Amino acid sequence: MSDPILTVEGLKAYYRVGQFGKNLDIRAVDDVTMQIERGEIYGIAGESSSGKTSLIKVLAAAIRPPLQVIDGSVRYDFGGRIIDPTKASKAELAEIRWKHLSYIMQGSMSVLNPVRRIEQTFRDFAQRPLGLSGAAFRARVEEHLDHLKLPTSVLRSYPHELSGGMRQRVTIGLATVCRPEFMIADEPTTALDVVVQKEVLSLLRTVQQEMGASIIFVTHDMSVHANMTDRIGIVYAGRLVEEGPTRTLFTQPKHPYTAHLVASLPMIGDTRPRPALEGRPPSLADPPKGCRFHPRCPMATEICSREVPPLESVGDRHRSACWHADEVRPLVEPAFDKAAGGVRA
Amino acid sequence: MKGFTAWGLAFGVATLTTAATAQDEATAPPITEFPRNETLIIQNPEPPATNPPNFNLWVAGNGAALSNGNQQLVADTLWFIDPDAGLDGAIYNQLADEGWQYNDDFTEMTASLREGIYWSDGEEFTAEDVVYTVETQMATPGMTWSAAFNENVESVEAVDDYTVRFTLKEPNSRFHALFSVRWNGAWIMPEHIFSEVDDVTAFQFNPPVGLGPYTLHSFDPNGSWYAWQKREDWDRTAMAQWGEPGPEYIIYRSIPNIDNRLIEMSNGNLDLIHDLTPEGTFSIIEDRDSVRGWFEGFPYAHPDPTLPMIIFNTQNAPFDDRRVRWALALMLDARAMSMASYRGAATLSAISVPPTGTHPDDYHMPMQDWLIDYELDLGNGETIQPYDPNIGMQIADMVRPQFGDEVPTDEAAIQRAFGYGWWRQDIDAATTLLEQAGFTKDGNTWMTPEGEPFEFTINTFSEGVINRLGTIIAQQWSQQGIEVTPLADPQIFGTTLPLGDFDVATAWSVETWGGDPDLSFFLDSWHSDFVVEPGERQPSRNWQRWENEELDRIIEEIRVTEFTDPRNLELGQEFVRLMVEEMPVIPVMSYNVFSVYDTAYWEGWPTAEENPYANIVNNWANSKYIFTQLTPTGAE
Amino acid sequence: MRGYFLFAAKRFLQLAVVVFAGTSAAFLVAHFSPISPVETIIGRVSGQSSFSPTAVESLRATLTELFGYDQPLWQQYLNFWGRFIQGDLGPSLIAFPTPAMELVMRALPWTVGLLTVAIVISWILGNLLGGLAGYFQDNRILKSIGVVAIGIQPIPYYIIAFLLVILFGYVWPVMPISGGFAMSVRPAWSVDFVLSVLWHSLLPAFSLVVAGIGTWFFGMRALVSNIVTEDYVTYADLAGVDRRTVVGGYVMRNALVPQLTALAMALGGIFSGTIITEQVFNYPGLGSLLIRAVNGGDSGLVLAVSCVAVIAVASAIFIIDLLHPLLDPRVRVG
Amino acid sequence: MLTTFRDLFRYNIEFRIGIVLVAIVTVFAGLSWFSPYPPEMIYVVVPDQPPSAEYWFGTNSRGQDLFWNLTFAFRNTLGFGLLVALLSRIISITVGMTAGYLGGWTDRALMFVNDIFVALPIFPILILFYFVLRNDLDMVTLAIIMACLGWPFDARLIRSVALGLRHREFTRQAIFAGMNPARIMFQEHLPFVMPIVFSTAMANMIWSIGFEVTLGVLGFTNLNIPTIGTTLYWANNHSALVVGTWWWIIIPVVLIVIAFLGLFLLAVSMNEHIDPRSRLRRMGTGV
Repeated sequence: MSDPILTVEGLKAYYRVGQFGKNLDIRAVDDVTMQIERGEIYGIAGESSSGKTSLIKVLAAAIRPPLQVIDGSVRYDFGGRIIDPTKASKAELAEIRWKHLSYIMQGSMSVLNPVRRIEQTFRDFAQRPLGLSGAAFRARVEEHLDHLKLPTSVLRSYPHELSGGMRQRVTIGLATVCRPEFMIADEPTTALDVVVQKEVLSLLRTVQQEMGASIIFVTHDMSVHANMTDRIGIVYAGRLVEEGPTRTLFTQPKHPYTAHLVASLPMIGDTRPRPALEGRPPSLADPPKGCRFHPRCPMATEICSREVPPLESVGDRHRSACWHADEVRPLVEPAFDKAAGGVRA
Repeated sequence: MKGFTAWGLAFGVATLTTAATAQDEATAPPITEFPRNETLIIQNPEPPATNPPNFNLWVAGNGAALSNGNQQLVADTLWFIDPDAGLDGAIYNQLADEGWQYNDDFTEMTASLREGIYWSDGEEFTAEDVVYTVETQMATPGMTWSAAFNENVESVEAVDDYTVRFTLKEPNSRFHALFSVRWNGAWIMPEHIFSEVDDVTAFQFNPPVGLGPYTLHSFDPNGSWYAWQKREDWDRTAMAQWGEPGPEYIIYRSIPNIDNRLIEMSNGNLDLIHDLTPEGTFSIIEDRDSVRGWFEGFPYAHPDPTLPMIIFNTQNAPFDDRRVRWALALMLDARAMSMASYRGAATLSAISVPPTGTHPDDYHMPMQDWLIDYELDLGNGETIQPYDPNIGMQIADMVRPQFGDEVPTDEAAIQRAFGYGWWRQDIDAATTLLEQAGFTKDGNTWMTPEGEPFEFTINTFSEGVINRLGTIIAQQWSQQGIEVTPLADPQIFGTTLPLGDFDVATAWSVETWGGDPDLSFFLDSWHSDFVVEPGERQPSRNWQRWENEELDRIIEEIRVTEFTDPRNLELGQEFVRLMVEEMPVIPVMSYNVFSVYDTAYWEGWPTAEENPYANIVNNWANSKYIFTQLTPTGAE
Repeated sequence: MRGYFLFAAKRFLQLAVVVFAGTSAAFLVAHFSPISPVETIIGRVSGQSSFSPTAVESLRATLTELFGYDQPLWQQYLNFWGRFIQGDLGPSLIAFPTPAMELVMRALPWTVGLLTVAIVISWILGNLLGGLAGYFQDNRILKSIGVVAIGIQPIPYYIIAFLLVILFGYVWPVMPISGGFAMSVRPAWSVDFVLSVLWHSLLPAFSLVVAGIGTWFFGMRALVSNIVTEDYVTYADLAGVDRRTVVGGYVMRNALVPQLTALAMALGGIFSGTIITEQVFNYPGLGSLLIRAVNGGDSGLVLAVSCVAVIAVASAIFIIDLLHPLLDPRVRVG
Repeated sequence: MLTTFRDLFRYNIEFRIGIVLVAIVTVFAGLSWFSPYPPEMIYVVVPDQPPSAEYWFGTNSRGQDLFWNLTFAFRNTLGFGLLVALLSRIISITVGMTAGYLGGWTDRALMFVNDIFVALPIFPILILFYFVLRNDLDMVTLAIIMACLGWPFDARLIRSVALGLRHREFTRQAIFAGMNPARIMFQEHLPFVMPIVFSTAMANMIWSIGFEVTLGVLGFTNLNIPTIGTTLYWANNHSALVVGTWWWIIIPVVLIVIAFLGLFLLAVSMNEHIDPRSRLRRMGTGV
């Protein structure tokens, strides 16, 4: 843990909704602490509305009402330039955006302005951070696309003229053209079919390795995590419940929720019935006391409903927030082989 | 900023488009100022001309404006008969230098023309122009006076340059009426212009060449204003005998919106308004000190020699029944009609002659006693005396709380202003008459002799005082158990009345000279010879389609009585008595026009009290005499 | 390009059908008018003097033949189209025998000019303000503009126009309240004339703008407040794209597409407003002509104005439709 | 639908204001049944009286008590608006849902017709009808004509909603269950379409009443029937604003603005309910 590019400490970000005199807090991010290393792909996993989107909104400095940062700090270190997106001025943020910090968004269908040619979008996004004039800029973009093995003809296209996969690759090109040190990828492949998904992921991985950038990679798809990430943080009901190297988490989960997530991965040839997780994720407006997972947890005991378990080290770079971390066992036979690189479907 | 640039750009482009398309009328110099102290501005009651560059007023219905100054300032003819007192009597010799001359049996009329009169292009006016005017229209159907000339004229000849002789087909003591202007008349055509034209009906006559003291200066290609300039040789026109016209420029503007007329006059942009609502008149006279109407005080308006009335289509049952017509008349409350239509500013008339000009002296006053004593036979042995001579007084009392000193108190003045009297509302007598006619009452509903509910529609104007009159009449009849619906009918004179496509209407079929007791102007057309079958087009003006032997006798006698013969007045009074007896129309009041003028820039206007020398209702061609009397006040 | 031609061809077909249906409907409705044009003309021609019955009869026969009223309805309808295609809609009755079309064409530029100015201004201004109000939802000035617009929107147009006349013609008489240009200038390609036309169109145009701007303001505000939640806007914001670019190139630009469609759909309605404008401001144009035609019982002219209105509105919509692909690249292919 | 109204009433201030405003004019119109004067009678009271304790809204130059006269005017005008809205709803629902549900050729044909109607300039056509019918153009006839011209906008909106419903799961189930299209449309889909029907109905009322006022002001309706349009016509005919009987114009205008504002707010709040995105946003800005 020598040189983290991002350090998050005790971050609390709530949706504060005031209507008809009542104040309602939706605790989307509740006391999250984490660090991300340079050159690392850090996965964030969790069900929908677990708060993972809110977390990355804060990290991407896209905090808009009613989302508010209540407590804690976020600290980027871009080669000695320290910035906290929750406190920085607009001008400061504008300085780092795209140059140091870029973003790949969910939903390739709708992230590109439908009435602008791709080239224009590149200009809007990247010309200022790159500080290049027209021709030089154009050359740089074409070179970059070439590098990504994308045809430069896409520059003259409108988004609707491109296929979904091409659009997402263009988005990756867009996010990487400035060679940022940090990227946030929010469900970048969710809407794509499997074959395209694989191509896009490998493209992303290639670019990342070349640039040595860090990525926060958010998806609910554990198989993608298995393929992409170095480390994973599991988010449940607004809290980070377990964090560790990808392989460790898949083979030796130390949180019952993680164990369930891993077990939910379908595997070829495996016809055993899967132990289903009962119940629904809790309301973030009124989360359960104690461990937020306890109403659904098969291992819950009395303490779980009373006290919040701390996120404590349970191994090498491996932390878990469970009163019974020692007792957690994988629910299925670990069958993780990252080297094989295959996506199980 | 982007928005503003685009705004400006769009504005510019659109304007240029407009300008470019309007450009085809481009002729005159780009800018003319009309100095206020040399310019008289008049409202023309016509809507903006449909066919603005057309000045050919010998072709009817061609969309040319008429009262835009063309017929007041440019056109001229032999005689004028004024609806009011006139500058020196009501009859003017205009292009003729003396009165009309008939032979003994009224088969020839000779007119002696004024010498030294010139057209505005410098050509001299001669008998040839008159002959051309008559012969051209006789030879070209569809011109305004084609039919009239064809019916009357056997031949016309220029005896010499200044004498014209007409040979008539039949004896007619009123042939001169065609060349005597009341509102308009048969205008003389410039022979030297029209004889050069292939198709006189399609000829636009732009610019017009006239005999009046003004010529066309410029006009709006959209037809909403016409500016006229005084001729340098104004003294070579027939108007010169009354002196030099005051204004260098006269502008006629069409302002359809009444509120805009008021605003323009308040802002000093209008000297004479042709017509307003009663309310508008009260308001502007109160607001602007220099503005007044024909009467200084209440009722302000000028009574035109036109008689708004209830017209029955006497070819339709049950309006062919004199008892029904009288019953309907007795159901009406004259006070309510006056208040509802004119806010009390009506001049009522129970008889078929408008209470205007010289008529009150000739008819209303002398016949007052006869009317008071008149007995109506109800048919069941009872008689009533329906005439109420005090109604004018009662209305004066009704409006006094609002207008105070503006309302006259002297009885004679009240009779002049509010009328000499009208029929007393008498529901009992009306009931008796209707029952005599076979009607029955079922609850509060009158049933016809056929057992149907008695209901009908009353066609009325689509706006203004006559509309209000129709509405209140319908309401009064409805209150008595006859379901009457008022119908606002813009085509009332165009098709409804001529085609007889109505049961009852509020309009008029009586129009007189105003300044002369002679009634032939309208009465001749009431002869039964002209009455057509139902559904066919009735020629003007017997819209009631009423036939009566006694009426025919009166008309025939007038035809062979000289215009100035006192016998005419006796015949007129006989006609009045016949109309009261038969009630084919219910006369209501004179057509009071709320003309107002502003004395801020011009003075010398006619007034009802001291100097009623001309009609201020300015679409009348007769209003031209006013311009010779005006002098600038010096205000700018 | 082929896609565009196909698109344009389809639109043109639609234009043709609209014109056909609209004018046919107008013809049929006008045909059932109880006011006979023949009798109207006879009334006008004979109104000023007495006409002998025989003269009336011969005039009636001539006119009946001229209008083809002795023929069956379908024949009249075919004749109508025959003449219509040549731009002839028969004589007007209130300016007999001037062709109705000539009167219409004289009035048309004024209406088109006034409407174009008013529509362009209110559309641009309304969309600009509405767009800003939708984007900067907490801006006080824009919020109060919204409140004012809500208050003005429901006032009947006639009242707005009339209040302007009272205000600027009476209370504070600084503006001309009637006519298309001043009496002191003549129609020509001169600065004076153009300025005079502008000056006289200001108040009528302003009344149309005041009345029309609310629709665009509210429409745009609603659209923008939805578009700002679109991914591409969020994404551009995240990328630190320049604010003005986001507002202009991302938010407004995308909202313009439906607003342009809305403009096309609103044209027919806007045309109605101008009739009252011309009445109140005594402004030349189709509206005044239509009113005069109705009051004059001129069925020929009413029909001509209706047909030209149908054509003008449909053509304007057609032109806007042709612009559509320029604003929205997605339409180009389809 | 009812719960929609309840929710709206509870949580949406615009909806509440709208309801109150519309209620005010409705009650006002309802008072016409208690009027001491028949509406068409003129010269029943002293004319030109300003508002006072005796005449709340003053009297007009035709000698009518403006308060009672306006109750009739509002009854007729609102009734007219409702009738147009009702009739045009029938057409727009039928066309919109048929096009949306059946899709394909039917959809294209219907939308083609729809676009023709959109492109027609309504006002000259209405004037043409007046020109032909004159006094026979009573409120019901006018309402029918307006309804025939006033449906296409809304049919398009309804179609777009119906188009979305076609792909929903329950539609497929209904088809498998053998329901016929008409039943699916009117039993299964109609409830989803109702909010937009309601919202467009409000907008349609504003539209049709606006036309009524315009026609009336020009005198192109039956002038014997008191409506807002004819009220303004008569006021104009008596130069009301210029001669100082301002209440004859101002009061009906204020009332019609209240009515329009009410309808407008109802339509807007209903729209918001339909489009949850703007609702979320509203929650956000409510902080």
